[in-house]
Amino acid sequence: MSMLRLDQIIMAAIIAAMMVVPMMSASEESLNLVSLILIWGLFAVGFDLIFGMAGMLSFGHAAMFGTGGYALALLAPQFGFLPALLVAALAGAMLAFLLSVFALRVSGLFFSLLTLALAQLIYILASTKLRAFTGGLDGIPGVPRPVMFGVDFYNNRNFFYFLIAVFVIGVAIMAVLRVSPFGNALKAVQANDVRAEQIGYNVQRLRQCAFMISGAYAGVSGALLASLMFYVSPQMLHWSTSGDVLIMTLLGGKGTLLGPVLGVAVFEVLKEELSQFTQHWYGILGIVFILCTIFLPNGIAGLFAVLGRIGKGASK
Amino acid sequence: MSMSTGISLQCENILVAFGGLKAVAGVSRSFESGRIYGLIGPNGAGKTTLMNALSGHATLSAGKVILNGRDITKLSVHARTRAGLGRSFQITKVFSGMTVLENLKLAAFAHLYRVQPFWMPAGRFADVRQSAEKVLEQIGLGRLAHAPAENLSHGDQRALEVGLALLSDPSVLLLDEPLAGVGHERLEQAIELIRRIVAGRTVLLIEHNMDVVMQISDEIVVMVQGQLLASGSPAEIKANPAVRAAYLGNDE
Amino acid sequence: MDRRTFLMSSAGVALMALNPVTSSGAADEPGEFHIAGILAFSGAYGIIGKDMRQGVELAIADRGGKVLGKPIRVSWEDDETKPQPAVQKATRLLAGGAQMMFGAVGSASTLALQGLADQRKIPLLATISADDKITRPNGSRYTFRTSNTLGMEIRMCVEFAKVKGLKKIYGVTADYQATRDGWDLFVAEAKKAGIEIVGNDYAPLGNRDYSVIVDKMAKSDADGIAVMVTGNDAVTFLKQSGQVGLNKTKVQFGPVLQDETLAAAVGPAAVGVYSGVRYHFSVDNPANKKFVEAYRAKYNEWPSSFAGEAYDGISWWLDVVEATGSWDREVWVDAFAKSTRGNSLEGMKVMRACDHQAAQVGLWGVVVEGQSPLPPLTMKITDVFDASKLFDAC
Amino acid sequence: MSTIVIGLSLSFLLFLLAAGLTLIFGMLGVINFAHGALYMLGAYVCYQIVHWTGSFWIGLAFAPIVVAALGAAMEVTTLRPVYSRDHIYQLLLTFGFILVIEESVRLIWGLDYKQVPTPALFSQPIAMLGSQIPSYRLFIIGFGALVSALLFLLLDRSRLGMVIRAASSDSEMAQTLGINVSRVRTAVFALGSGLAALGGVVAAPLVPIELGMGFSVIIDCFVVVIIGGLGNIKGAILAALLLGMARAAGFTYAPEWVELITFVLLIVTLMTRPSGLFSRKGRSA
Amino acid sequence: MSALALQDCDVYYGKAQALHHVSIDVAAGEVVSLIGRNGAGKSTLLKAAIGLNAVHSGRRLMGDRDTTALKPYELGRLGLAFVPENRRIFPNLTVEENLKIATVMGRKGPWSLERIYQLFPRLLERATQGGDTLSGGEQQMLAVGRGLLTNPEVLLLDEPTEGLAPLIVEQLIEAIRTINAEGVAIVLVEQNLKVPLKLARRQFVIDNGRVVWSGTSAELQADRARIESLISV
Repeated sequence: MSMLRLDQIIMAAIIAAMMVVPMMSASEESLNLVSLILIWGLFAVGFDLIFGMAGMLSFGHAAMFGTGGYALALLAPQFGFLPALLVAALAGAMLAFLLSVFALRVSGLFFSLLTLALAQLIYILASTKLRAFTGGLDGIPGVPRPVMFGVDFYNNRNFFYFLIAVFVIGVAIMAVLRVSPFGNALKAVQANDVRAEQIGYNVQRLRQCAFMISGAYAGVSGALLASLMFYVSPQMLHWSTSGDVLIMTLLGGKGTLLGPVLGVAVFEVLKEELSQFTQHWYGILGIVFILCTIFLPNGIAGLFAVLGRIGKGASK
Repeated sequence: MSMSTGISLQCENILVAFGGLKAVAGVSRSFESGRIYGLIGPNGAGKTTLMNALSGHATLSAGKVILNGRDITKLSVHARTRAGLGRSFQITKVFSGMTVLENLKLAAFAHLYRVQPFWMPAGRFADVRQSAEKVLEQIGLGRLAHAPAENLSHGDQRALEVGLALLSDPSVLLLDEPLAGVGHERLEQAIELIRRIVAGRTVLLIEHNMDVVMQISDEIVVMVQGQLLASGSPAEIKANPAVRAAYLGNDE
Repeated sequence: MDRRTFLMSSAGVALMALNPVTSSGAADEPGEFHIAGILAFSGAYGIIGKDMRQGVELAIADRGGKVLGKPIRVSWEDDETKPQPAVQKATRLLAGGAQMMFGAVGSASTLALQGLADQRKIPLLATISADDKITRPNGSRYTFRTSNTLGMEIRMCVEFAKVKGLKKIYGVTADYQATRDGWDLFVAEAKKAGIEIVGNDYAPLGNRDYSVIVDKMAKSDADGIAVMVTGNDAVTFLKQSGQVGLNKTKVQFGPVLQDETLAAAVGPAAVGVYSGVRYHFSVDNPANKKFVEAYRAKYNEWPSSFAGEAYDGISWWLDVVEATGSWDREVWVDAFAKSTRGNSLEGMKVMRACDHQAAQVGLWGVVVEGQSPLPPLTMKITDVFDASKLFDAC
Repeated sequence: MSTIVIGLSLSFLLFLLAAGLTLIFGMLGVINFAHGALYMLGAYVCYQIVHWTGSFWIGLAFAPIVVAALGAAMEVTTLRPVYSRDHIYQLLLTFGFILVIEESVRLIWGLDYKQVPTPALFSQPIAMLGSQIPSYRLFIIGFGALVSALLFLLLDRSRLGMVIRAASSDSEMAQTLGINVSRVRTAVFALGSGLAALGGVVAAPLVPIELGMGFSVIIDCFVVVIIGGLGNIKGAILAALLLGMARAAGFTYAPEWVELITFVLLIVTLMTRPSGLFSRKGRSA
Repeated sequence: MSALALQDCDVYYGKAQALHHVSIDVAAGEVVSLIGRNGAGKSTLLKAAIGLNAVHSGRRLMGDRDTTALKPYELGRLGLAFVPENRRIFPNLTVEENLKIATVMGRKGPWSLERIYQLFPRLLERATQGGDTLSGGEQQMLAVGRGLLTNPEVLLLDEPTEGLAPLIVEQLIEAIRTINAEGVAIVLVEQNLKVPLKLARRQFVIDNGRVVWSGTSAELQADRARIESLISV
C-alpha cells in the first residue's frame, strides 16, 4: 500500500514540476518537449491499461492513435475543436471495438500479431487507397488548435496548459479505473483468466471494454499530437508507433500508473539531450535499452519501488 | 439455492471427444439437491473431463447439462457460474500477486456486480468486504487474510480455491481434489470444514484418498474409461467386486 | 519513508527542470541569424542531407558567416525522411527562436513544414523537394522554392521523348500522390505530342522487387520506359531492369531518375539512363566554376545536385535578406517574392510572385562513364530546355 | 509462364529472409526484431568483402559467418540472462539491437549507398518461356532451394537437428539427457543470424544497400513466418511459396494492390488458423 | 557408498516450501522406491534429484562427489537418467530419434539401440513413427529406453505404471528387473505399494514434502496397515 502512495507522490511531483517549468523558464523548447511527454504519456497510460493491467499486448495501438489524429484534423475545422476531440476519443474506442471483434478471437501472442496485422492494413489503406481523405503519405498539414473562452491556444504556452488539463484529467480517471473493481477484475484476468471466468467474470467483455477505453486514450492523445504539430500523417498509424509506445511503457515499467509516463519522459528527454550532445544518440539509446532489459527487470518504476522499499526498511 | 430434495444437476448422455479419444463416453446421471457425491475412478477415467464438461471448460460433442431445470449446455463458463454452478480446480488456480482477501473480494465482486463498478476504488465497497470476510472465516483462513495467495501452503490454497467457488453462492459445487496436499494432522478438520461450508449445496467431488471420500460422501459414483461403472453408498461401493477390480485392485 | 519520498520527488522535479535552460526566447534584436535546417540524415533520403548541409555551409562561409551584421547559426536536424519528426524538430527549433526554415528533403516533410511555416509565419526555403503542391498560386505565403518542380521535370520528360523520337512508352509509377499526378501530367502531355502509352504499373512506395513489372516492359513493344519512381526505388528498379538488359533494348528515362550518387548505387546498369538534372557541376558559367572550385577544395568531391541547389538557394535568400536591411520577416518574404537571381549557378532564375516558384531552365542528361577526375559514372548534360516550355504562365 | 519463374525467385528470396527468424522463434521463443538489422548487416559485410576481394562468392561464403559469430556473441552476452523473464522484454532487447547495429553500420560505412554488382556468372539474362529471365533470378531459385533443402536435412535428418528439435519441444527433458541447452540456443541464434545475413547477401545485387533496408523487410519476414506457423521451417517454405506466387500474380495484374493482398492473406490466416496455414493442428492459443 | 544420495534437502516452489529436510539414498545396483499419494512431493523430489528443481539447502552426492551445484545436463553426463511422470516423449522426433537423442552425450556403457529394441520389440516396429503417435504403454517403454540409452548408473522412474493396462504393467515390471540385473540402480516412484513391493528392497514413504517412513520391504510388510493409511490407497 505504501508503494502505491509513493508512486502517486512521485507522479504528483512530476506533474507539478511540469507545470512549474514553463513558469520558471522562458524556453519554448522545453515547453515543446514537455508537451510531447504529456501527450505520449497519456497514450502510454492508456496503453498500460490493457498491457500492464489486463496482460494483453496490443501491437496495433497506432491505429487508434492515428485515427484520433485524423478525426481531429478532418472534423475540427467544421465542428470545432472540443467536439472533434470527443469524436477522436470515440473513434479510438470504436476502432478498438472493431479490432477486438477480430483480434479477441485468438489469444496471447496471436492476439498481438493480429492487432499488428490489422493496424498495418489500416496504415496501408490510409497511405494509399484512402488518400482522398488522409492526404496519403503526405498527410494533412495545418491541423488546428482551439480558440475558445477567449484564449488563443495557438500560443504554445496556452496550449501547454490545455494539455496539462487533459493529461491530469486522463491520469486521474485512469487512477480511479485502476483501483476500481473494474481494474481489479482486469488484474484477475491477467493473473488467471480461466479462474476469473470461473468465478463469474465475463472475461471477453472485460478485455473488450479495457481495449476500448485504451483505444479512447490513444485517440485523444493522437488528436492532441496532431494539434501540437499542426500535422497528421500515416506515420502515426505505422507499426513502429505501436512499437514506440510499447518500448516506452516497458522502459518505464508496465503495470503501474506512473511507469509509462516515466518511460515516456526518459525516452523523450534522453533522445532530446543525447541528440544535442552527440550524433550517435541513436546507438546510445539502443545500449540503454539493452542495459535496462538486463538490469531493470521491472523498468524504471521498478527501480523506484526498490528504492522505496529500501527507504522504508531504513526508516523502520 | 434449493434446499428441498429434488434434482439440481442432470447430465444427459454427455460425450466429450478429443480427436478420436472419447474422454467422457456418454454419461447420464442426475444429482439430487443437498447431497455430496464422491466421484472416483482410476487415473484417466475422465473424472476431471466430466467436471470440465459440466462447468463449461470442455466442449460437449453431444449431450446436455441441466442445472436446476435449466439447460445450460450452451452457456459460457461465467454464465454457468452466474446460474449457480461453482467449481474448484485440480491444479490450483488462485490469483497470484494478490492477498487471500483480495482473491476472495474478486470473487465477491464478480458475484455481486454484473457490470464491474469503475467509478470508485474497490476498497469502498462494504458489501463486498463483508461477504469476502464471511467466507474467509468459513474457510478458516482468517489469520492469513493479508498473506499473498501464492505463499500459502498447498492445503491452504485448496481451501482458498473452495472459498472462491463458494462466493458465487452456488447451488451446485464441483470440487476437484479439494483436499490434496492437506496434511494428515489436519485432514479430519478439513473434512469437517468442507462438510460444514457446503451444507445445503449439491456437491460433486473428486478425491483420490479413499478414506476421505468414503467419509465425506453421501453417495459414491465410480467412473471408468469415460463411463459410469457403479454408484451407491460408500459401503456398497466398498463391497462392489466390479469396482474393486477396476479401481482398488483385487490383489489385496 | 517521508524523507525518501521528499528526495525522490525533488529528483523528479530536477529531472524535469533539467532541460529547459538551453536557450532564451526571441528578443526584439536577435544576436544572431538562426536557421532551422531540417534535412534527412537517415532514412530513404539520408544520403541527401549531408550534401545539402555542405552546400549551405559553403554558402555561409562565402559571405563570412554573417548576414545583417550578425553571425549566422544553423541548427541541423534529422527528420529521418519522415514528416512527423520533421515537424517535431522544426517545432522545437522555432520555439527556440529560429528565424527561418531550410529544408526538407522529402516532399512529404516539406509539405508538413509548410503548414508550420504558415501557422508560425516563418519563411521556409525549399531547394530540393519537387512536389508541385509546395508552390502553387495563392499557396503558402511563407514558402519559396528555388529548385525544380516535378511538373517541369515531367515536361522535360515529354520534351525529351519528342526530341528522342520515342513512339511508345511504358511507365512505372510509385503509388504516391505526387508521382501519380506526375504520371497523369506526362500522359496528357505525351498524348498531345502523339506519343502512345502502352502500359503503366503503380508500384508500392518502397517496393523491393520490380522483376514482374520489368518482365512486362521487356515483352511490350514500347521503345521508351518512363520511370516515375525516385530515390531507393529508382535504384532498385534500374538494378533489376539492368539484369535483363532493359537498358540495352529500350530508353529508360525519368524526372529525377539519376545523378552521380544514385548512379553509383546502381552500378554499370545506369549507363544510358536519361534523367532530369536539377543542378550539375558541369554547367558552364563563372558563378558555377567558382562554386565548384571552392566546393572541391573544401570537401574534396564534386558537388552533387543537392549541394548545388542548396548553395544556390540559400545564397540567393541571404543576399535578399541582406539587401532589405531589416529584421522583419514579412519584409524578407515580400522582397524575395519579387527577386531575380541573375548569377545563379544555373544561369538566370526568376522568383515568381504568384506561386513563389523560381522559373529556370531545365537541365537534362544521361549517365555516362566518367574519366578521372570525374566520378566513374557521371551525368552528361544533353539538353537544356527553356523555362518557357516548362512553366505555365501564372 | 515467366511469372511462375519470377514468382519462384520472389518466394525463395522471402524464404531466405524469413528462415532465420522462424528458426530462432521455434527454438528460443524469441521474436527477434533485429532480424532485419542482421539482414542489412549481411549485405554491408558482403559489400565490404566484394570491395576488398572483388568476388561476390567470397562474400556469400563469409558474410553469413561473420554475422553468425556476432549473433552468437549477442546471444551469450544479452539474451541468455533474460530467457527466464517474460518474453516481452526480449522485444525491448532486440529493439535495442536494431539501434546499435544501425548506428554501427552508420559509423563504419557512412550514409552513402553501397552497391554489390550482380556476379559476372549470372549477369546475363536467359531467354526462356518467352521472356528474358535474369539468370541471377535462376541462381536465387537454385540457391534458395539448396538452402531450404540443406536446412530441411539439417533439422530433420542430422544429429544437430535432432538435438535442436528435442531442445525446442522440451528443453528440461533434453537437459536431463546430457544436452547443454544453453549452447544449443547459442548455436541456433547464430544460425538464425547467419541466415538473416545470407538473405542480405543474396538480395545485395538486387537492391541498393542502405541503412533503411533492414527496417523495410521486417514486416515481410513476419508475414512469411506467421503464415507458415511460428517456428515451423517447413511451413515457412510453403508460406514463402504461396506469398511469392501471390505477389508475382499481383504484380502482373494489379501491382497497386499487392501490399493489401499480403495483409489480407495474413489476417485471414491469423483468424482461421492462427498457428499457421501449414500446421498440422489448428490450435488457438 | 551411495550411487545417489540427497541429504537434508529443502526445495521451494516460488515461496512455498515443497520439500522439508528430505534425505534419500540408493546404492549402486539397488532398487528403492518412493511411495506417497498425489501431491505428496515425490515428483518434486525426483526433479530435485535430476537438478530440474533447485535444491535450496542440503546436498546431492553421487558416489563421493558433491553434485549439488551441477546442472541437469552435467548430472545426465555423470550417469543420472530421468523417466518423468508423463513420459515427456519428444513429439516432433520419431521413435528412433527419441532413443538416439539419448546417445548424443556419448556416455559409454552396455546399452545400445539394439538392446533397447530387444528389451522392447514394440519400439522397433514403431521406429519411424512420430513420438506423439504411440499408445501409453509404448510411450512408457520409449521413455524407459531413452533413459537407459544414456547408460546411467541410476535410473529415476516416475510412476511408470500409471494408467497402463495390467498386462503392460507386468511386462514393464519384467523389463525393470532386467534393467536392474544389468547393474543399474533404480529409484522408483509409485502411488501404491503393489509395484514397489515387487521390485524394491527399500522404501521411502513421502507425505507433505517429508520422508515419513523408511525401511526395507520386510519392515514395510510388518507395518503395512500404518503405511497404507499414510498413503491412503
